[in-house]
Amino acid sequence: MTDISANHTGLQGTSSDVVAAGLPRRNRKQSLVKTFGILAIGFAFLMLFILVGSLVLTGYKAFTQTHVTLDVFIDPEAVPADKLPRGGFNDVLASALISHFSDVDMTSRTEVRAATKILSNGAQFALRDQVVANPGLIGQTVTLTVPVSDTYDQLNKDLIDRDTPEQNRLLSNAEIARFDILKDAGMITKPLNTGLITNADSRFPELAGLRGALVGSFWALLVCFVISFPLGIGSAIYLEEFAPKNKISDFIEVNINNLAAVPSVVFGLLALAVFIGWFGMPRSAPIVGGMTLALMTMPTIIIATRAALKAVPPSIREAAMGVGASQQQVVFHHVLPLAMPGILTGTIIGLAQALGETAPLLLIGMNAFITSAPDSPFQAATALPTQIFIWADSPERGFVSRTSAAILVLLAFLITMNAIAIFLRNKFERKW
Amino acid sequence: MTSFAFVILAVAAVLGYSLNWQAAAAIRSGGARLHSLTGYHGSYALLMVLVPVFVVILLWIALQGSVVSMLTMRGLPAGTTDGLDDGAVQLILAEIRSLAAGRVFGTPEPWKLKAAENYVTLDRTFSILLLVVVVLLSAALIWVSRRRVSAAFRARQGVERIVSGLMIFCSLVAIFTTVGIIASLVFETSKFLSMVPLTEFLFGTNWEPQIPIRADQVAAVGAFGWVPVFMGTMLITVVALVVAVPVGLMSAIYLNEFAPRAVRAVAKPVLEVLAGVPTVVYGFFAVLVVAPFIRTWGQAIGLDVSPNTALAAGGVMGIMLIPFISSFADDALSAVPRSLRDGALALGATRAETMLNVLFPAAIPGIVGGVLLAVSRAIGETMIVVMAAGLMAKMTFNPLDSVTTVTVQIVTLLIGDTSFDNPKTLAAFALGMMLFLVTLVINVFALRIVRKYREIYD
Amino acid sequence: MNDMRPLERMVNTDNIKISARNCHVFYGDTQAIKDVNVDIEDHTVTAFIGPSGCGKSTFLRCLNRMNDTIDICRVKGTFLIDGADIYDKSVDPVQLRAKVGMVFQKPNPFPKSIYDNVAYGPKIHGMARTKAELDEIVERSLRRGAIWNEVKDRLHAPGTGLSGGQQQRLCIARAVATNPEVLLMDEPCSALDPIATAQVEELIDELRAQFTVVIVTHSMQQAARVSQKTAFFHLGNLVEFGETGQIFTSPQDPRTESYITGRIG
Amino acid sequence: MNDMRPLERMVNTDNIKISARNCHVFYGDTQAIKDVNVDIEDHTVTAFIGPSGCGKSTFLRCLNRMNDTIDICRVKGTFLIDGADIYDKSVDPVQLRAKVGMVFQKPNPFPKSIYDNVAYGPKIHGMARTKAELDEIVERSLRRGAIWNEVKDRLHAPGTGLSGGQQQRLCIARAVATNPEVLLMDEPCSALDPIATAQVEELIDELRAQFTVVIVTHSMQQAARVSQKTAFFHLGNLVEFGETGQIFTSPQDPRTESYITGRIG
Amino acid sequence: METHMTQEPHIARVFDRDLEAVQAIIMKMGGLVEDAILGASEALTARDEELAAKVRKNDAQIDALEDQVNTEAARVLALRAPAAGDLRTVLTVMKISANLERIGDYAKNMGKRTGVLAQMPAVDGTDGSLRRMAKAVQLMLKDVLDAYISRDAELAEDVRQRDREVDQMYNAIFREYLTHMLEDPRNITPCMHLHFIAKNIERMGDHVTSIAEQVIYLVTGEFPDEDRPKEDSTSFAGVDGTP
Amino acid sequence: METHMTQEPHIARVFDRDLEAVQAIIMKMGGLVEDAILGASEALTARDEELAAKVRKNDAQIDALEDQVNTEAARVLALRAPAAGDLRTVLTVMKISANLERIGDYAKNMGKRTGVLAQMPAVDGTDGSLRRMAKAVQLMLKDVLDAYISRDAELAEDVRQRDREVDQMYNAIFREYLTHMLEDPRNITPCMHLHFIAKNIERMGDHVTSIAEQVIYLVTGEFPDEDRPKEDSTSFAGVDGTP
Ligand SMILES: Nc1ncnc2c1ncn2[C@@H]1O[C@H](COP(=O)(O)OP(=O)(O)OP(=O)(O)O)[C@@H](O)[C@H]1O
Ligand SMILES: Nc1ncnc2c1ncn2[C@@H]1O[C@H](COP(=O)(O)OP(=O)(O)OP(=O)(O)O)[C@@H](O)[C@H]1O
Ligand SMILES: [Mg+2]
Ligand SMILES: [Mg+2]
Ligand SMILES: O=P([O-])([O-])[O-]
Repeated sequence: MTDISANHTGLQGTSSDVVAAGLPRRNRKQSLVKTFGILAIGFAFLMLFILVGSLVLTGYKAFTQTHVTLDVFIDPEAVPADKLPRGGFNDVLASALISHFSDVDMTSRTEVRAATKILSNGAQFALRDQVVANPGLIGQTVTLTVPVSDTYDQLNKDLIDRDTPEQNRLLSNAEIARFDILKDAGMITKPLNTGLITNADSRFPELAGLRGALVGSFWALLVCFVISFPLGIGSAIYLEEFAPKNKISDFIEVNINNLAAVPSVVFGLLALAVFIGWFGMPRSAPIVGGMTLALMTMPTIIIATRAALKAVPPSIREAAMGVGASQQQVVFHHVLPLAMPGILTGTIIGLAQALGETAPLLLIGMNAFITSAPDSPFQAATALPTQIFIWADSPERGFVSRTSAAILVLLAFLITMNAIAIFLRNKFERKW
Repeated sequence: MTSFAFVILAVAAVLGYSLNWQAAAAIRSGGARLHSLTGYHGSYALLMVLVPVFVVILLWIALQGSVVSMLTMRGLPAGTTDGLDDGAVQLILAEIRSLAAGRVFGTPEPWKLKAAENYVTLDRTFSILLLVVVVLLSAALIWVSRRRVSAAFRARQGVERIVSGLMIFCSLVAIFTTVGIIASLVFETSKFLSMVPLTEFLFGTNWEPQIPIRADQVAAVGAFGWVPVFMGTMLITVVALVVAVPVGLMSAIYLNEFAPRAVRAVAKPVLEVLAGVPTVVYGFFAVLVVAPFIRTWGQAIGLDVSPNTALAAGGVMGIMLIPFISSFADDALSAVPRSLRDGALALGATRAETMLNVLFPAAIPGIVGGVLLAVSRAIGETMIVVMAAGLMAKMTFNPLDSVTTVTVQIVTLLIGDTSFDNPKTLAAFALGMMLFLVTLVINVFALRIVRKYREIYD
Repeated sequence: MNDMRPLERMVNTDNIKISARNCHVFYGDTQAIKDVNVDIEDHTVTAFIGPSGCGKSTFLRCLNRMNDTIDICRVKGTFLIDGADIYDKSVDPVQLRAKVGMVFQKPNPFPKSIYDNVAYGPKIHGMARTKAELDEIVERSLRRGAIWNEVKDRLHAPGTGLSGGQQQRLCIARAVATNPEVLLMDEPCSALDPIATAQVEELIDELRAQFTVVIVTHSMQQAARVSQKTAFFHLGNLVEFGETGQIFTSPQDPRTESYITGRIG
Repeated sequence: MNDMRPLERMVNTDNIKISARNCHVFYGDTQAIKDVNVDIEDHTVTAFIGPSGCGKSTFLRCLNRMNDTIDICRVKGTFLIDGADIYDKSVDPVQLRAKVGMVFQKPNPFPKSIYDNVAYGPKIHGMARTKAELDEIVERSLRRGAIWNEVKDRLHAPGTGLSGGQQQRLCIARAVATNPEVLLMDEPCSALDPIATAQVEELIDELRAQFTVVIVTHSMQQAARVSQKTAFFHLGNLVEFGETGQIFTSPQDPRTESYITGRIG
Repeated sequence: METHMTQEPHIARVFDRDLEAVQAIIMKMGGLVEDAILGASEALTARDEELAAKVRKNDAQIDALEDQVNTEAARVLALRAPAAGDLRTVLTVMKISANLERIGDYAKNMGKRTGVLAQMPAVDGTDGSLRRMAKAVQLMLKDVLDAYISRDAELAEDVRQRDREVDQMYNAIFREYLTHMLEDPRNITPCMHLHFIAKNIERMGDHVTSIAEQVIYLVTGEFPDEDRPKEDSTSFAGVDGTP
Repeated sequence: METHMTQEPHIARVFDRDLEAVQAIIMKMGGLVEDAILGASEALTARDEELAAKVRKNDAQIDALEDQVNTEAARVLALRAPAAGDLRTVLTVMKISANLERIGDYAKNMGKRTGVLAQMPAVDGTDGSLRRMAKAVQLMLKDVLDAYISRDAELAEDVRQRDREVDQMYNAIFREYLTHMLEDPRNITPCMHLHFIAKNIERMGDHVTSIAEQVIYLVTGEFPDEDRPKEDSTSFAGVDGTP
């Protein structure tokens, strides 16, 4: 013993020195690692910043829409009361507009058409709806506020640079001049673009809105929730709490984990082949979209539910079993209530994913051009993400900002859902 | 009508519950000791009614349409459908249906009108029949369950058996889904392979599904080789991983060990936001910002940059995968017991050493699993590439070139109206099959790693 | 000292509560319990001791069929409680567990109020018709658990908010609430500090006036302190079973001696 | 019995290794340690005992500054090891921890080979120049950990594959490998069964020939068995500190007597 | 040092009951031994063979109780691992019971010799001293048992001091008997027995003193410092009976 | 019943060392006590006052060792909570040391009386019996200590039986001395002392027997069934020295 401790004291001095000698090098290495970490986080932040920034920059303008206010005399000749809802609403509008322009020849059809391009294509329908609702307006002058067409909207939002040479510009000098006349007359306004939410889709950017997509997404999510939530929870409970641990339950488990990682486009193929091809369900319908999304969401819910169930300590189960609760009483009285926050969090996150899912919906045709909101999940519809995809693909310049705006709307929904999930998780988080 | 059936079902279920509950309560107040609580007697009746009747209603609804149609078609005057092919018959049926729904276009033949009338009556009859069946069945079931009530009746076991059955059914849905995926893919793929030889598909280096196919030419030889498509997929995947893996891992390491609490409190949710952004948004981002940026920069330094570079698509996909990898790695690192960290620190390791020598190696299996899952996601990712990658299949390793991917091809081949009989459509399924197989292999492998790893610390 | 007459030990040897005959337990192919025969007396604390993995817990869990929940576990032999075979097909394990209460290693109160913790068992077994009856059961059980005075003013506070020792006594009160005849305890104090342990041990001593208590413990000292009978298990065998004082002063089997004197290496 | 001369107790009272003066420790606003003064001798096992939450672990972790890793923990007072203040600004905690080894409650081997577990400390501190030197350190440490014979044939098997008691001895070998002068142990046996506990206790007794050992334990029996000096903490105060035999036969403070005889209620 | 005895009960009350039970046996033994001393001295004075026989018979009970104390003490040690004051209690109890048993034995021996003495002629004026001595020892025993119950170290110390007086009485008696023997050879045999009886009583005093020391140890944790008072000087007594 | 003694070491070897240490003290005491017996008997035979004084002086050492045994035993009980065989070892050690201490005391007492006897006329033919008796007791002590070391219950039982012989020797001596005293009153004082010495040796034998019983208990866990052999019948000895 004595010689060992002698040896020990001998080493003492040296080992201390050795440790001290190595320290500066080791501390440098530590700073290096830290720096790399900060850079990585910074990069992720930067990307998020650019992503959101670019969306906001391009998208915020879509939240307003340039309108023109016209006093329209509804000429009974052009709009005969007995022919409603048909009638020359376009002509009435044209004359009301052109009355402000001195340089337009009312007789030249091409010139008139060129001049009325200021107005959105939807203006005549807005007028029509008003007159049909109240035929008494015929023969009177109506003050009408209608959107301007996309190009002029862009002009008004300074997206068209007046300094670019005329041949490179979408609008000629004359067209700009006419717009300026209206603007100077105070007829041009730029109110909040409620149409973005309340209108359905349209070929014309100034009229296009998300109503159809929102309603479509709502139906699809509803279907998705109604199917996936009970199935997912039931399945998870069975697998986690009841299934005997054998090859079959193992296989089901692998299968579910794999389903969660199967590319979404494959689910689209499944839906296309099975739901539409074999079962003959309607194309483009939220019911099919919802079912597809349900199949995709279910593994997420199952996995989240199982994790939540697993997180309930076995001691709770033993405790309940020990006082004579049956296995189902154990689960439904104790385990499930304790796991519920986790399950809900997982479900919301699953639904949020479903809300953003695009590819399978493309394959089942939920990217159709549909100008009215569906009344039931069986009617053809689009969904928010497919709407974004459609708009992103549209050549009209106005759709660029609308796409961004639509994305911002979608993100708003997602962030809300995630916030709820995070809130739930934090509120009910349990330390066992 | 059908909603009425559901209402009847609901009423019957509640009725059954209260009848049994009261019967059980009566026995109990008679002084006998019940085997099961009164609530279980009630629930037993409830489930006994609810489950079978609900199934009957669903089946009825599912079958009613086709049965009615079949009967209607049978009722057509003899000879009307003779000599017509399947499609034509379907067309007639569709017309009759729309007549029945009151949508009259033009002037239909009188036999069609009659058939439509017939259709309506049949439909109504069946609906009423459904109600009758629901009422009778419910009543019978209520009666049966009510008779079983007794002190010794093991209502709890009965309820639990039914609930177990329901839960087993739920678990099987996942299997059905996989079976559905495989069945549909295999079925359509086999049709495709009857038109294009397997070897061509697997080893062909030319992918040009767009070439017109003449009626007499079943398949265009050499046009359906998936190799270039696959290579494009791999190229984009590699680019994505090159971005995502280092950034994701380093952020996880930083957040897990070094970040002050405040930073962690902000960074975690931000990364979660990044993870929650739908891919279509990333696709748009790639088109709107990243692709032009790369093009401008590439041209500025004199490179030949195509508009739809693999770099843009891959890079954005990489950004998408950062939070995926970082959260996987963070979880894996957090799963390493705190005691190991304390153990290393107590030996005099610096925090960096603790992380790099102890925690990280301990978490490696979990991290590898995560990275593999990221690979699988990259391969299967659709929207980013649909929007940002090219359509032309090209054999290249140049990330500044434009390539196409499996998913892009699937989507472009299937978008728009399609019928299931031309190889162009079916090729999408064949690609889907390959995609499924490749990701399946990766997933199973990755999941096994992850699972094994979890077992170590559980 | 041949006159090993105990003081303070009212063992009533002719009152067998639990009787196990030729019991074997297997996990898959490995045998955890080998031909164990034991008679456990009523109103007695019986301790199971032995090295880790010797099968104490396994044997204990046979007594309320908690082993049923383990798929690969197979039980052979006869287990009689009051002369009735508990592995008989007509026996509902759920009802058996109401009769044979169990207390676990880690205090595991439900994350509910103290009241609900205790009331749960009586509720699912339909033991109380009215709220007043339930209240009474809860109070009686908490008193038996020697924790009534500490919690009577906060019956609706969560049970998880109690200290470890209080939680364990709450768990005992919960087990007692279903009016069991036997109380099984698997290392009930191993998660407690010495003071809480002493309190629970004291409670166990009080409980034997009303219950048959069987306790598994790693701590020989604890077995010595709380039990009247001790069973020493070794490699799945019951090596020695006898009066605790006898076992700790003059064990009959050299393996027992080695173990309790700290010699098994 | 006034002549309390110990056998087998080679305490060298004039060799103070660690000296704490007027130590206070706070977690946020709550004070966990109140004005503790203690001198810990070299080549001695010193045990800290006391009821749960009395500050034993907190005080122990002050000695190698593991408390630095807890944000809200504040330490006041002087801690001297070999006369040098360990909270001095010039002291790098990394270096301190190489000199003051620590063993934890639950055995925590790294998920690496047995060899790598032991070699890790010497490696990061650059204590071995060659593989041969490292091999030697590893062997010596494993021998000191009294586990060499059990693992010498499987040095490259994972350390996590050992039994609990072996793992704990491996952790001790790992701590010893950096040639510390002090070994801190926080309830090193509470996760072990009695046999493994006895083995580790035996090892601790051997270690004191070369190290200053400080051990926190919940078990008074353990303190009695392994230590030469015992410190009794109560509510953050050091109530009594003295020779273990003395504390367990004739403690000076009534609180100590109450605690060790099981009377604090 | 009174602080050493914490009067709170143990958390495990069954431990208290065990300790009390074993101490109760001691008290019972103490009672029996006191009776034995008194009985023996009375029987001697009265030459009452019957009483002497009873004293002899009762000793078996005392011996049984000592066995019981040992068994129970071993049991408490094995089952409860007592420490500090509790440990001292158990150890003390064992020592005290051993002492009591010895005292009982001496009383029994007195009883035996009484039987013999009854058949011999009385030696005048000897019995009074023996009775006084026995009474003194019995009082010491009573006091030391009181001291034990009340954990009164001072009273125990007092008892310890009183042993001196018993020793002096014995010295006196020793010389007296020697004188008697030298005076009349017929006295030799009875005086031998009386001699042994006196020695027995003296030894009883020593054992009581030893009990007193145990009580002091129990209360203070330490044995009294000075050597125990020993005034039996007869071993050095010369021909004339003086040391 | 040999099985009861497991010879494996404790996992905590320090426990073994503690037990050994305390038993080593016993062995040391045993040696000293043997020496004391031999010394005392030799001093008596040779009327060697110096040797007698040495015996008296050495007793202090034995007493100190007994204290040490008690201290260490208490320590082992407090620190190691021994059970079963270990507990019996500790308890036995305490009892044995008490017995040895008493034997030592008796030897010391012999030494004291030897000093007195040296100054008196010798009583013929008495010393031989005493020496033989002392020798017998010393041999018994030696054997019982061997029995203790080797945990040999049979040898202990043998020792126990041999006490009978010692008692018979004592009875013979008692009668012899009585005769001497009756023969010649000058013998009375020395014979009184010799008498006491004989009684001391007889008591030594009893204490050795008690040690033998402890050894049996240690090994078997039980005390020998039959009552201890008691053949000292002198308490019943009548006028003529016969019982
Ligand atoms: N669920 C199980 N599956 C397989 N083997 C098991 C299972 N439970 C226990 N065993 C095995 O059965 C044997 C006995 O285990 P048991 O838990 O009864 O021991 P124990 O005496 O309670 O040990 P401990 O003191 O460590 O709790 C052990 O060898 C163990 O490995
Ligand atoms: N990280 C922490 N934050 C806040 N308070 C703490 C922390 N760690 C310990 N404490 C408090 O400090 C006090 C002392 O704790 P410590 O862990 O030192 O006690 P202990 O004596 O080791 O108890 P135990 O025996 O239960 O381990 C306790 O009141 C505890 O609540
Ligand atoms: Mg166990
Ligand atoms: Mg602690
Ligand atoms: O046993 P003794 O009283 O004679 O010492």
